[in-house]
Amino acid sequence: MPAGVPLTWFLVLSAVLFSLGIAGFLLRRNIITVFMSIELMLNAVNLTFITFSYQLKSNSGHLFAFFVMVVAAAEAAVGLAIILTVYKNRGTLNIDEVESMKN
Amino acid sequence: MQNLWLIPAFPLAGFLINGVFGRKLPKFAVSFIAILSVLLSFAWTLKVFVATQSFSTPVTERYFTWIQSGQFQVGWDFTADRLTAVMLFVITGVGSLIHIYSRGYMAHDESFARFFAYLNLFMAFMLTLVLAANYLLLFIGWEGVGLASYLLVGFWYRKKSATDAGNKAFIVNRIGDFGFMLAMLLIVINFGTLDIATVTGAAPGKAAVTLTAICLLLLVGACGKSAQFPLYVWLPDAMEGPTPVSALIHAATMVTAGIYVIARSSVLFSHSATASEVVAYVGLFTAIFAASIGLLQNDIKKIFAYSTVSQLGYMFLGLGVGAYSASVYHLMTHAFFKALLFLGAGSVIHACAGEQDIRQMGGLRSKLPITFATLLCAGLAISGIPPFSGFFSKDAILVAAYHHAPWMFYIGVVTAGMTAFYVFRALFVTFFGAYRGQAHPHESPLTMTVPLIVLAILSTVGGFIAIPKYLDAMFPAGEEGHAMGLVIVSVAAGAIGILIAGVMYLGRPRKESAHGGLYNLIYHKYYIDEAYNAAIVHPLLVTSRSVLWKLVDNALIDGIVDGVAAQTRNSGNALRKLQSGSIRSYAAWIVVGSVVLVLAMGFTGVGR
Amino acid sequence: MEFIVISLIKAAIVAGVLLTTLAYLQWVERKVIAHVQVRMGPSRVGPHGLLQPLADVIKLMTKEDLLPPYVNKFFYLLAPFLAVTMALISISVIPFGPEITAFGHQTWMQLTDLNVGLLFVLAISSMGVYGIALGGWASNNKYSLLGGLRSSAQMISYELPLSLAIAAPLLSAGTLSLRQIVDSQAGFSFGVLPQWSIFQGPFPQLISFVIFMIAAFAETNRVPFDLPEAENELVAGFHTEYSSMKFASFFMAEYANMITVCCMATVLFLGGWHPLFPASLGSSFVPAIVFALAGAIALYHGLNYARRLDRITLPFFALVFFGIAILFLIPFLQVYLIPLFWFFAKTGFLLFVFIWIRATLPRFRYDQLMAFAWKYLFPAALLNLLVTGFLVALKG
Amino acid sequence: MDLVFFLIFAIIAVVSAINVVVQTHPISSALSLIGVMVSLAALYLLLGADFIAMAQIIVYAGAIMVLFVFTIMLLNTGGETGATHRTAVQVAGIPALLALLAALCYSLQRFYPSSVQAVFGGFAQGDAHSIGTALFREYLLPFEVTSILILVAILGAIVLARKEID
Repeated sequence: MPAGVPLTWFLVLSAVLFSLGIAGFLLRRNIITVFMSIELMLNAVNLTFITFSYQLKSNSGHLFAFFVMVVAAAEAAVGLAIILTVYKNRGTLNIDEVESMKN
Repeated sequence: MQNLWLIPAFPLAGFLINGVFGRKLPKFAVSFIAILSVLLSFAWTLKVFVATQSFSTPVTERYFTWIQSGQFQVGWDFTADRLTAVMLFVITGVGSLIHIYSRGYMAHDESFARFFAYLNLFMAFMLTLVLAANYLLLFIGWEGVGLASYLLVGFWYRKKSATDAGNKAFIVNRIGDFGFMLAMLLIVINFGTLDIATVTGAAPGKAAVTLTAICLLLLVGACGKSAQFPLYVWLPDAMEGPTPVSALIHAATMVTAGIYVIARSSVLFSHSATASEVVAYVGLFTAIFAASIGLLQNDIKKIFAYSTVSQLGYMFLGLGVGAYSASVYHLMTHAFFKALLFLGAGSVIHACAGEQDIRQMGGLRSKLPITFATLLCAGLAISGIPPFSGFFSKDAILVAAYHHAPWMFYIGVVTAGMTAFYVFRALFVTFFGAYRGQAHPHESPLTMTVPLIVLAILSTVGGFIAIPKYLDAMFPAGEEGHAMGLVIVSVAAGAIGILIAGVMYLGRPRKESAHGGLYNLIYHKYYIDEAYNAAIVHPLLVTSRSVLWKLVDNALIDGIVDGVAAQTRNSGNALRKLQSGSIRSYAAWIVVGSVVLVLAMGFTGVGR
Repeated sequence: MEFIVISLIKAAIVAGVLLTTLAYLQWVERKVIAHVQVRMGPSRVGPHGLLQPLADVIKLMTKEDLLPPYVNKFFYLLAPFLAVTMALISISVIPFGPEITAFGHQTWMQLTDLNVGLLFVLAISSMGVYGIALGGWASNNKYSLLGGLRSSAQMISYELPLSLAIAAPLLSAGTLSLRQIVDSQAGFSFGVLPQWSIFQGPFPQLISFVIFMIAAFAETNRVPFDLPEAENELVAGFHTEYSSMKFASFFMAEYANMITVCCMATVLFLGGWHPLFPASLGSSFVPAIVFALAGAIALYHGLNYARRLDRITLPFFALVFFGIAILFLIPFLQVYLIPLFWFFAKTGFLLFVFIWIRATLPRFRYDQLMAFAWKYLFPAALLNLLVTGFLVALKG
Repeated sequence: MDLVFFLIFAIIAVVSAINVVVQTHPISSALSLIGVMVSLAALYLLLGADFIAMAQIIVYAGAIMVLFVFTIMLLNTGGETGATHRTAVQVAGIPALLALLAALCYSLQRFYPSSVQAVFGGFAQGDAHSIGTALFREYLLPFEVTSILILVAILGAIVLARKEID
């Protein structure tokens, strides 16, 4: 038997990436970076889908990962358009300065 | 796979196209799409008919599961057997003709596209209704045609009477629908399914009381849709809609939905003698009752409307005495000649610039020769004069009634006489004598006269389509055999009716001066509408105002709502400090929440 | 172990051939364009300028490696590296020929066959944008930035029709493995017409081949779509600030991309290594005849020389060509060489088309370029895909 | 062999992910994120997800991230300036994050003990054919819904990018 990789390691890797995504989301001020942190989290989730697919011997997880990608693409298109608009109107990408929700 | 779904799908597509783009499209495109969609439905019906050797075996197609709840399951299933075939041909055939007719009749209306969109919507729902393989899907169609009827009755929505009539039709039908829903609930409770084939298969083993209850509730529903006493009141008012609508919906197709449902559930009814008896009584009473009202009406469409109610009563009589195939037979011939009557009336109204009162017409025979000739065919057909189509079907019902109980036959014959009288009264007053109105009558365009001619031919020879024989496989054959004596009696009644009408109206128009008590009673339609107002509507209004509005709504419900709102406001005031407006703090709270959740799941093992 | 050794040998051969081709492709381009324009082209360094590429390489390597101030150093250096890497990687899944037996080992004339090989090529080519975009951005120069942005927009836009054009032949092939795609195009209908995608039923992929080639021009930033380096608007576009080997890397990347897309077109549409007509009609003699003819022409010009040097060089080339022609006649070598000949003949022809068009057509305007992609190319590709899919479904 | 492969790419992924978070310039973050994505694609290959691995590169690295890079270059706002002020959220957030990571790892250890080992070729249903079959049979409706989502997203993006909001 060749030296395989325990599936738990993949899951732990995914957890680490996910947490890093959260950290980026919480710590960063640039809206684009915050957005990228979300993408990082989505990637982490995809990894778990693929891993469980391997464990369950079914390719449903692949399809879910596929759908996540598609949704992420749609999200990026709209999100970046919003960011462009925000920058056009506010002249800043700092998330702390874009705070119209407060008032 | 016969792809039955295509049949309602064509008109639905037409509805979507005309409903969405109709305003932008030119008129000829709108009518072309609408007419084509119905013709395609007709063609597909024909194709399926041929492909299945005239439905020698029922075709059932299951498309997808619609509702799934435990053991209970409702699918989007269509089924077609011989009964469906008759209905499909009537609906798509007569429907196509009326669509073509409407192209001419509505040519100058500003809401041309809306009209055709509604008509197509109606067709789609009606076809769904007859194709449905379970009661719930049938109910969808049932409600859908109700909606389409409402929209079309109130089509000229600027006219208050039209919208009122639409509302009335809708509300009265609610009572019937309520009965239908209760019937469905009872079926689900007792049979565990709504699939019609399964239900009819399991019916013989059930208690008679249950079946009677289900049948009576179905009857309530059928009474509403098919305008039987006491729920018939909406149909005469529904004549406020455009005339093609009256012909299509309120004469040929939708109002026969009640007959269709009972015929479809014939197994249930045949196992419940009580329910069948009630159906017969309701039908018989409605027939003579409506016919008597029709005697003295002056609005040409109202006359035919009461005649429709009366003829539907005949069909109910047939159903009640167990002559299902005769009923369906009459349904078909009635669709031909009644659609023709209405379309003819429409042609007359069109010619007289919107006038509907027969007293303002007269002498139109020479000006509208085609309309007159075709209407004459229809009149003879409805009066049961051989060899016109009505003779065969009405006779079949009356003979069956005689075998059931002779007195029913005699009442039916009297009704037939009255029918012949009032129809010919309308025809004589309209077409003979001198013209009394102000307009300049003219014959209608070709798109209107051609459907008239086709329908006239159908009304004349339609009786030779051997529907009872075709349906024999579906319904247990009743006692058949044309008793020659009975036939002569009923034909004589029709002839006498025509004769009296001729004597009374063919000469000089009589001044109707003598107004006796009975005359007044009938003229005011037995004061039924007024009675309903006093007995039901008024008390309802008063109770709503005093008890429901002031007490329940203002004090109780508003109190609770205001209290909840106040409490929400108070707690919101406390909680709003959390809403800092900083996205980041929200995100942090989400993280905290998910940590708690994951910890909880981890320790309890829920996520396992 | 054996697998690794064979792979290494194959990689070395492919890399050697590829890099040489890269260098000489530029010489060919200069020569062809020169002849189109009735000039001589490079002719000073070596006979017929054959050593020109070598001279160029030496020049580029010995030039001063300039690092402009104000650039973002890391990304500035990363960009050419990325560009050339991504351009070279995709050659690894291109199949050049059938399975052969060499020195007792069975192997394919292909570095590796992935079951998603085609997607791999697409993936790698989509990564190629970064090199150009980053280079343009990191140079901290507005012309470079504009060039970089233009190129990324252009490459993203043209990737769609490109992918759609690729998808159509895939429908009839039914696989993503490039090797199997070539296999599916073997054979001849009516005994003569090759079953290449552009000729194959149920729907010959002629339209998608044309779309593929047009999109390929845009993807490789070649004339008439060389907007990112439109010199009269943007100086030199995204590589304005690059010099010496870093500039050469971008240059190499462009030519490597050209070779890759031509190989892809050959594999997808022109039947890979399969000959134009069956061997029964003598297709295996075509290479020998072609080279013999080339030798004869060289010999003729050598005997009727225009310049004095030709007296020596052209007969020498004629000898070489004759030698190659004889090689193609040796049955033992034919197994290896004939498929390779057909593959390179097709790829070479497509490369020639690239150069030919560069010498012929003017450049598009930027809005025309975008409108062309979205308004014409994309719908056409979509329609072609729909029709193909419908016909394939109808047939299957 | 497989283990080494995993370790290499896992380390690249983690380092790149950390880089995403700590880099101040968005373009560095973006390129690091591409690194994460590419190494994840490699790991997908190990898990037998050939098609998804390629889709990951084409869709994520080749399309979505190009869009990001494009936007960053277009706006060209430069790096993030130093922390303005530390909010309580940041103070509370990091420990909560570590707690989340710990809880996740704990749950994983508890519920998914490493009974299955991933090796190359251990899973064969990840090729384009199987994915396509599943996509157009079992998952047809989600697929169609997603396509509508994309259409809506395209419209939304165009409207947002076009409209001049004052």
